Amino acid sequence: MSSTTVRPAHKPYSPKRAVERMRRGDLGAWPVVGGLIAIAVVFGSLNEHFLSPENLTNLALQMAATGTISLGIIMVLLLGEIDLAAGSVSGLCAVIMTIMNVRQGWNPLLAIVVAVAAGAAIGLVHGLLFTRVRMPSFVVTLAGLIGWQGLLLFLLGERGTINLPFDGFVAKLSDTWLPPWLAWTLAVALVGAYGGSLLLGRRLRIAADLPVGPASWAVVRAGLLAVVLAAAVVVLQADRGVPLLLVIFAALVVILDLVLRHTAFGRWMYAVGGNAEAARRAGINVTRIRVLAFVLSGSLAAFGGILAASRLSAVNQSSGGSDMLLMAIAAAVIGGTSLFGGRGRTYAALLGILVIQAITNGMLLLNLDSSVRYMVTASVLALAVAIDSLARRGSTP
Amino acid sequence: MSSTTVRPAHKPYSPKRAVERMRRGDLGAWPVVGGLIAIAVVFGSLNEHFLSPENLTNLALQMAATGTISLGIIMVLLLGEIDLAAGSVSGLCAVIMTIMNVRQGWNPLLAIVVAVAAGAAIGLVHGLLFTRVRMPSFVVTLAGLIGWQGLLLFLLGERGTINLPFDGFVAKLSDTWLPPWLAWTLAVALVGAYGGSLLLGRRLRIAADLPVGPASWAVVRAGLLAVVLAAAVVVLQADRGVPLLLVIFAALVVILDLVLRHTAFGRWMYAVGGNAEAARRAGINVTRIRVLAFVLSGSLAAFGGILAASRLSAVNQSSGGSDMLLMAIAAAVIGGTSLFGGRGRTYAALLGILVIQAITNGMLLLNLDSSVRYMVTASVLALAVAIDSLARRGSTP
Amino acid sequence: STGTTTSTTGQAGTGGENGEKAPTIALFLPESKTTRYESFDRPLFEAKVKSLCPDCRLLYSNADQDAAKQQQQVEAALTQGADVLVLDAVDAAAVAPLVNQAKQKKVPVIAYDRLISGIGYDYFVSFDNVRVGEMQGQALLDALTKNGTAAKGQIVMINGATTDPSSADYKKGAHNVLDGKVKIGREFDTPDWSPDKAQQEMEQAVTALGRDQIVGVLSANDGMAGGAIAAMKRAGYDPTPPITGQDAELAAVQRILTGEQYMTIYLDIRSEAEKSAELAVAVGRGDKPAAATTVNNGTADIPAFLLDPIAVTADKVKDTIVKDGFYKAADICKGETAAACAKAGIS
Amino acid sequence: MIRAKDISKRYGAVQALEGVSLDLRPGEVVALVGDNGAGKSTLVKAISGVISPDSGEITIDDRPVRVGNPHDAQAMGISTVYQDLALCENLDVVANLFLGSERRRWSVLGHIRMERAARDLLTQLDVRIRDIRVPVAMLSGGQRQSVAIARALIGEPRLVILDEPTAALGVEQTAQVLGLIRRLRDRGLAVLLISHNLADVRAVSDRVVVLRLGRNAGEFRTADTSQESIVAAITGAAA
Amino acid sequence: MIRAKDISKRYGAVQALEGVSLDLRPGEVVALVGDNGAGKSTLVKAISGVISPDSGEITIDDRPVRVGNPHDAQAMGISTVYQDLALCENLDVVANLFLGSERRRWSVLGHIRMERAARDLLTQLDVRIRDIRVPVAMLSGGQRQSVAIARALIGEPRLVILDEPTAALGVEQTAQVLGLIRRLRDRGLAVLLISHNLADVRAVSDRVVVLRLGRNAGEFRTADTSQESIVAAITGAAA
Ligand SMILES: Nc1ncnc2c1ncn2[C@@H]1O[C@H](COP(=O)(O)OP(=O)(O)OP(=O)(O)O)[C@@H](O)[C@H]1O
Ligand SMILES: Nc1ncnc2c1ncn2[C@@H]1O[C@H](COP(=O)(O)OP(=O)(O)OP(=O)(O)O)[C@@H](O)[C@H]1O
Ligand SMILES: [Mg+2]
Ligand SMILES: [Mg+2]
Repeated sequence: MSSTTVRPAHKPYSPKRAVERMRRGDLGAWPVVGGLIAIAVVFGSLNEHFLSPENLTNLALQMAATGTISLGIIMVLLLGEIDLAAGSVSGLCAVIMTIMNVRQGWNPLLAIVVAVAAGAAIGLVHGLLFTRVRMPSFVVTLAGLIGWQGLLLFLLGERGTINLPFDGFVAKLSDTWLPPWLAWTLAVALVGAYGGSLLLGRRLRIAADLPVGPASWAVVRAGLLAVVLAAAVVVLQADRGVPLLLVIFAALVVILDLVLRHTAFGRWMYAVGGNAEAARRAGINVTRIRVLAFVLSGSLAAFGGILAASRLSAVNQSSGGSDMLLMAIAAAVIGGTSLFGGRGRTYAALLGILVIQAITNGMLLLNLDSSVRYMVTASVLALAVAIDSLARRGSTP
Repeated sequence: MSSTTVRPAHKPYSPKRAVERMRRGDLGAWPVVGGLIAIAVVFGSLNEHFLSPENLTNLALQMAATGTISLGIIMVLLLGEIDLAAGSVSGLCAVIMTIMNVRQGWNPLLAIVVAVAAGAAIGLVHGLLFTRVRMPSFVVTLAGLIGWQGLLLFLLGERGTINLPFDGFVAKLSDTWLPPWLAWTLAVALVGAYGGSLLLGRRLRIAADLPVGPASWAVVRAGLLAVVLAAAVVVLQADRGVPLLLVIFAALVVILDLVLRHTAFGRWMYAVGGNAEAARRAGINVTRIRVLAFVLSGSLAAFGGILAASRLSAVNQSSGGSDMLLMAIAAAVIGGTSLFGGRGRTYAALLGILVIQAITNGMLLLNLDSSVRYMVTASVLALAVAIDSLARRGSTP
Repeated sequence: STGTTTSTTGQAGTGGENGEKAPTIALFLPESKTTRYESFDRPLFEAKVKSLCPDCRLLYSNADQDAAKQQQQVEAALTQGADVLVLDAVDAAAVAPLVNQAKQKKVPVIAYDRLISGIGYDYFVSFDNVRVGEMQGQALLDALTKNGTAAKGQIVMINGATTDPSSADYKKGAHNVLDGKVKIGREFDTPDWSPDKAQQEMEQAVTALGRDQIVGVLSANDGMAGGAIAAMKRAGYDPTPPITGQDAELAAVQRILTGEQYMTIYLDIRSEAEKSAELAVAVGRGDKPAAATTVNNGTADIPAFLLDPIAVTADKVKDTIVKDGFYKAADICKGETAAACAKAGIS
Repeated sequence: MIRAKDISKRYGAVQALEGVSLDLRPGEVVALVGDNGAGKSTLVKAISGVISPDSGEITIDDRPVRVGNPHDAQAMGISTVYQDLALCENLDVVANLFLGSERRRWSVLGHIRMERAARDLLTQLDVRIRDIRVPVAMLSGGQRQSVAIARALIGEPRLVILDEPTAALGVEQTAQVLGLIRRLRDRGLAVLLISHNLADVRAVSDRVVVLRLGRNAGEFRTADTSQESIVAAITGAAA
Repeated sequence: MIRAKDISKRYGAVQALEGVSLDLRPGEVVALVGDNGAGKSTLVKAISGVISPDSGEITIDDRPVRVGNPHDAQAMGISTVYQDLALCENLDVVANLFLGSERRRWSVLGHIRMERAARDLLTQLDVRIRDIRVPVAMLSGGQRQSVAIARALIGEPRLVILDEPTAALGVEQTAQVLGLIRRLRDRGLAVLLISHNLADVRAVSDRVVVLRLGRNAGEFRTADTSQESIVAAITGAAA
């Protein structure tokens, strides 16, 4: 990453701007989308099941948990910090939720709320150690990675695995499918809201005598969204329907994106990530922003862990372990979030996790030796990001 | 890490400077040394064996492999980049070495050279992907982490573990002990060289009409080194002697430190890490420096892997796996290397790995439950770094 | 778990709806870090299936010790139209929903090696994990008694990863035998079954207990035994005290012959794999073979084929591992093991 | 009236400020001059809460106040243009202008209101930036300087501090800024200007305060003093 | 003679340079002036290899040369002080001065030789830095500027480019730098000076080149031209 390239934290406002950005090589999410299409073509031609509605539905389900954790990690990466504890926290909070729900017999919703609150509290601890004691976030969360894992083992005790009943509320979360009418209503509402906000924004800008792009552009963009959403609904309906899990994850992505772009808090996140000293001099409470980012990360990790437990209908000693953390960070980075702070959007979690899970899913369908699978996964991962990097490369002066 | 604190990449030249640095809160390695002393006192009082010569000898042996990998990681961290593949590379190269030596019957030294060269080649690949294709180093080395692990499994193939003969050259590396006369000669030579260079530097500075500190200061520093070395030799002689492994690791640390501080290459490493664009404008070949750093990291990882194999007298599918990578990075960071580049010294690897291994070593002596062990490890780790951070904290304006 | 036993496992026969077509058999193994799965279970299973049913399609997945990944793999296999699932679960309980999914699709399930709990299904083929631990403990105890050191010192127990459910079984079995008979000086759970970590644990145990205090080591598998042996050799033990293992890794068999390791547990993987392959083909074709026994998994009685683990010490290598062709004598007797081989009568 | 009294600040071995005092009155432009490294920027940072001095106090209308961080300073109406600018290079011009005092309703940003206000302000200052929606990293040196100056005028400051504001500016923009300083004074604000350009200093300031090696080294009414005597105070030739 | 011919450079929507040409001769000081954002710094970066222009060529003594990166430029004897300084803030003053052209023997750094030379150079330029062994991050704005200027004089340049070198400097230091520019010219070097301070420009330059909105907008012999006509060319009032 050459230090001469600084990419804006915000979004095109007009087709003219979009073209300008293309010219200066800032292709936004397009190269990753290109990589995704390449993955789809390759795996689709190697195995006829890859693009089947059933498999795409599975893919949608497989994304949600790690994607949610990745969202939390983006919050911290935006500040130029890191959260290595997200995996352990997700496992620990899933265990807390399960113990409350199964062993103590609490209402599942209450158990979920308590578990997410526990995640937030853990994030608070990380944030305070980072800002007050000024320990590097790497070390704080590394200690968290080890320590919360210990607490998880301690809580699970001898027994190890705890099952969640299949037909319980928590397990049902990942086995609920929207009825067609609801799926279509949602899609239409989304497109309407998006198109409407574009046109309203345009109207207001004209009223304020600010430059605007052509109205047709707003229509094209809303149309694009409509096509994508309609395709997704049609494909998913061909199998079991639109999974609730996907809707939850997508809603989190959209809401957090709106928060980042349209609230003062979001603006300050980018400011602190871009230049913390400048943000401080502008009177922003940098400490609070940093602590909040860690709290968000902890809560989202907890929620992601709960989704994972729901899909597995169980928690065990390896909940939140394995390569979950690395995949969550990788998803954020592949989606275009900078590790140096100040640059990235929540859609990175969506695109990045899609790339990673599509690779994993495709490899599993191909039925290879695990040594070969590792090597191919690495190559495909590298290739997907190389496309992105090469596309950007033309741009640097 | 507040952006207002910038600490120098270089070393005190006089007691006056040392005092100035203390005043501005830049305590260098002292807080980590304080943390170490605290660890020694706590574990020492909980278990009488902790400070026994036997255990300290074990500790010395346990440090070397991960410490060497950590050294390589420091090279990359100095540039503000990361190497996640170091663990996998260490395992892979150890396997290459073992196959060459045991299965193909090559001369062990040749096998080691080939394996280190393989590590360098892998580093070259990472470096080129990072500089030429401009993929983020995080992604390149994440792909490496997965891919080289796959290659390792592939090479080990059916059999899994390969034993290295206990009395073979490679295994002997970690079972060789310096005879007392050699240990003492080495210690005296080191102190002599250090004191001599201090006094010579002082003489030359006076000749060049540059300000110098009092001569007594040079004597004090050389004396301190003499005391530390003598203590180490005495303690280690009380058990099996000074282990060759420790000498190799310490030599790597010292040599790399000299390279970083006294050659143009080292200077440029710091420059690129501090401000890559400024370095480029100064006519430095930034690409070459970056590639070299990855090559160094790969070679050191390979060598660390060989040391690990030597200690275990075997390689297997989990070589270089588990938490080796995380521990190597943590050692670098705990020792004071900045994750943002441009700041750190090779002694960080030595101090950091000492902290980490002392904790692990002490916890195992105390024989706690593994869940408790995780939690205590995390707390001690956090505490050791918190001392450092709090000591620095007073300083920021 | 009262009353739940009624959820029977009787749909086994329905797997062969498409009886004319050669069935698709899916095999799921839990990890690739220990030797056995990739180099024995899988090839042996595949070979047997091929010989019984040349047209059968085989799907194979390895979950790398990740329950969530195994879930994806099972989903992938169902997507590809598998007719039988042979499932070695990463997590005994966590796969229950997958089994449920398979049942809904009327795909029969054979639990392989590890018991699946929380739901009823068709068959279970395995060794008894608790029994493995008991055999390790018993072998160690016998060796100590023979050496006359059982009462004189302490032993060190090196258990597997806490995150691996089977390691709790091994631990339980070993404790069943050892508790009260010998003093356990130190007991460690080893993250990731890592030999490196086992080595460090052993070093610390030696330091903490004293060199001559340790009379035996119970290591849960061969990899960790290797680490413990390296630690003891470096600490000056000659010969090393009796140390147990499991998996019959080639390196461990060689150590057993040269006397560095006392025993290993040889799971006759060949019979396990081949039995499962036969069963899978039969079930895939719509048959419903009768099982010798049943095992209660807390939810239902599962028809089961249970195989006995075999404890292998130096004198038994010839009659078990070599005789079964698990390793060729030539592979074992390379280099410095040659002499030891001759002594044990292996050629 | 804002008064800094006996401010001292030490950086390691360097005593950057040693008992420096400064009075700032509404409706008056004070110029702070001195050699490189004299401590001018350090004094500014102490007044605006960026650093905390080792000793000394700041009073507003004779009541001592705590300026622990920049937020406090802003709350008291102190608005500063720093010599090292302190912009967030990843944000665009509008975002930088309103950073920390965003126009918002129920914490939702008023993008359009802010862009409108930004355009008006920049036009008023005669700043020409071809596209105010690009990140600040892409602006020229003078354009960034202009953005930083404009930043200081957002909100309702009672004291505006400008640390070498015209260093990178073109002829016209410099004239604009000098005009602006006069207008601020006429609106009754206190202005503290740091500059090495004595011509500019003489053109707009009412009073000149000289720092030398971290200490007060003289104070003059601009109207009554020759350039030579100021230079003498700066270089220490007067002593 | 170094000549930049028909240089164009576009940043996204902004055409920073459009067919700009510039001649630089040994023993002559050329001043490059223009409004903020006129493209001065961009032209400088193109000549010193920091950016590669979209079109145009650079010739030295009428032979076209490739200046692909700053290293090439240095090899040709082009030495530049950038407006955005480009110092490594984590390194000390001595390290920054010699960065990229370290004094070394068998690649071992000559710490003492470099420190000696650095002290001499800084004294000669009248730069006062109390401790040249602290990281550059701890220096005042003017001190950093001085270090950057001193950097450009290390080695044996044939062309020295100074992008607003005196912007942050004190009275004396400014005089020193202007004196230095004259001495460089007298030693037969080509000097390119960018400045908004027309008084300085008139004091040292032989020729003035004006840029406006990325294009050449006039060239004057300093001695024959009034300040007003230069200002007119800058603002476009002449057209
Ligand atoms: N990296 C960049 N990316 C995009 N646009 C840039 C970049 N650098 C400069 N520009 C644009 O190019 C134009 C010329 O900039 P340049 O820095 O050359 O101006 P200048 O003449 O040096 O101005 P000043 O006197 O303010 O320093 C400006 O409009 C600026 O916004
Ligand atoms: N963060 C810091 N750490 C250490 N020393 C510092 C720091 N900031 C400033 N100094 C030192 O304090 C002294 C005063 O610096 P200051 O920036 O106040 O000078 P100034 O008067 O603004 O100079 P200029 O006109 O060059 O901007 C200088 O000697 C400088 O080296
Ligand atoms: Mg200043
Ligand atoms: Mg410029």
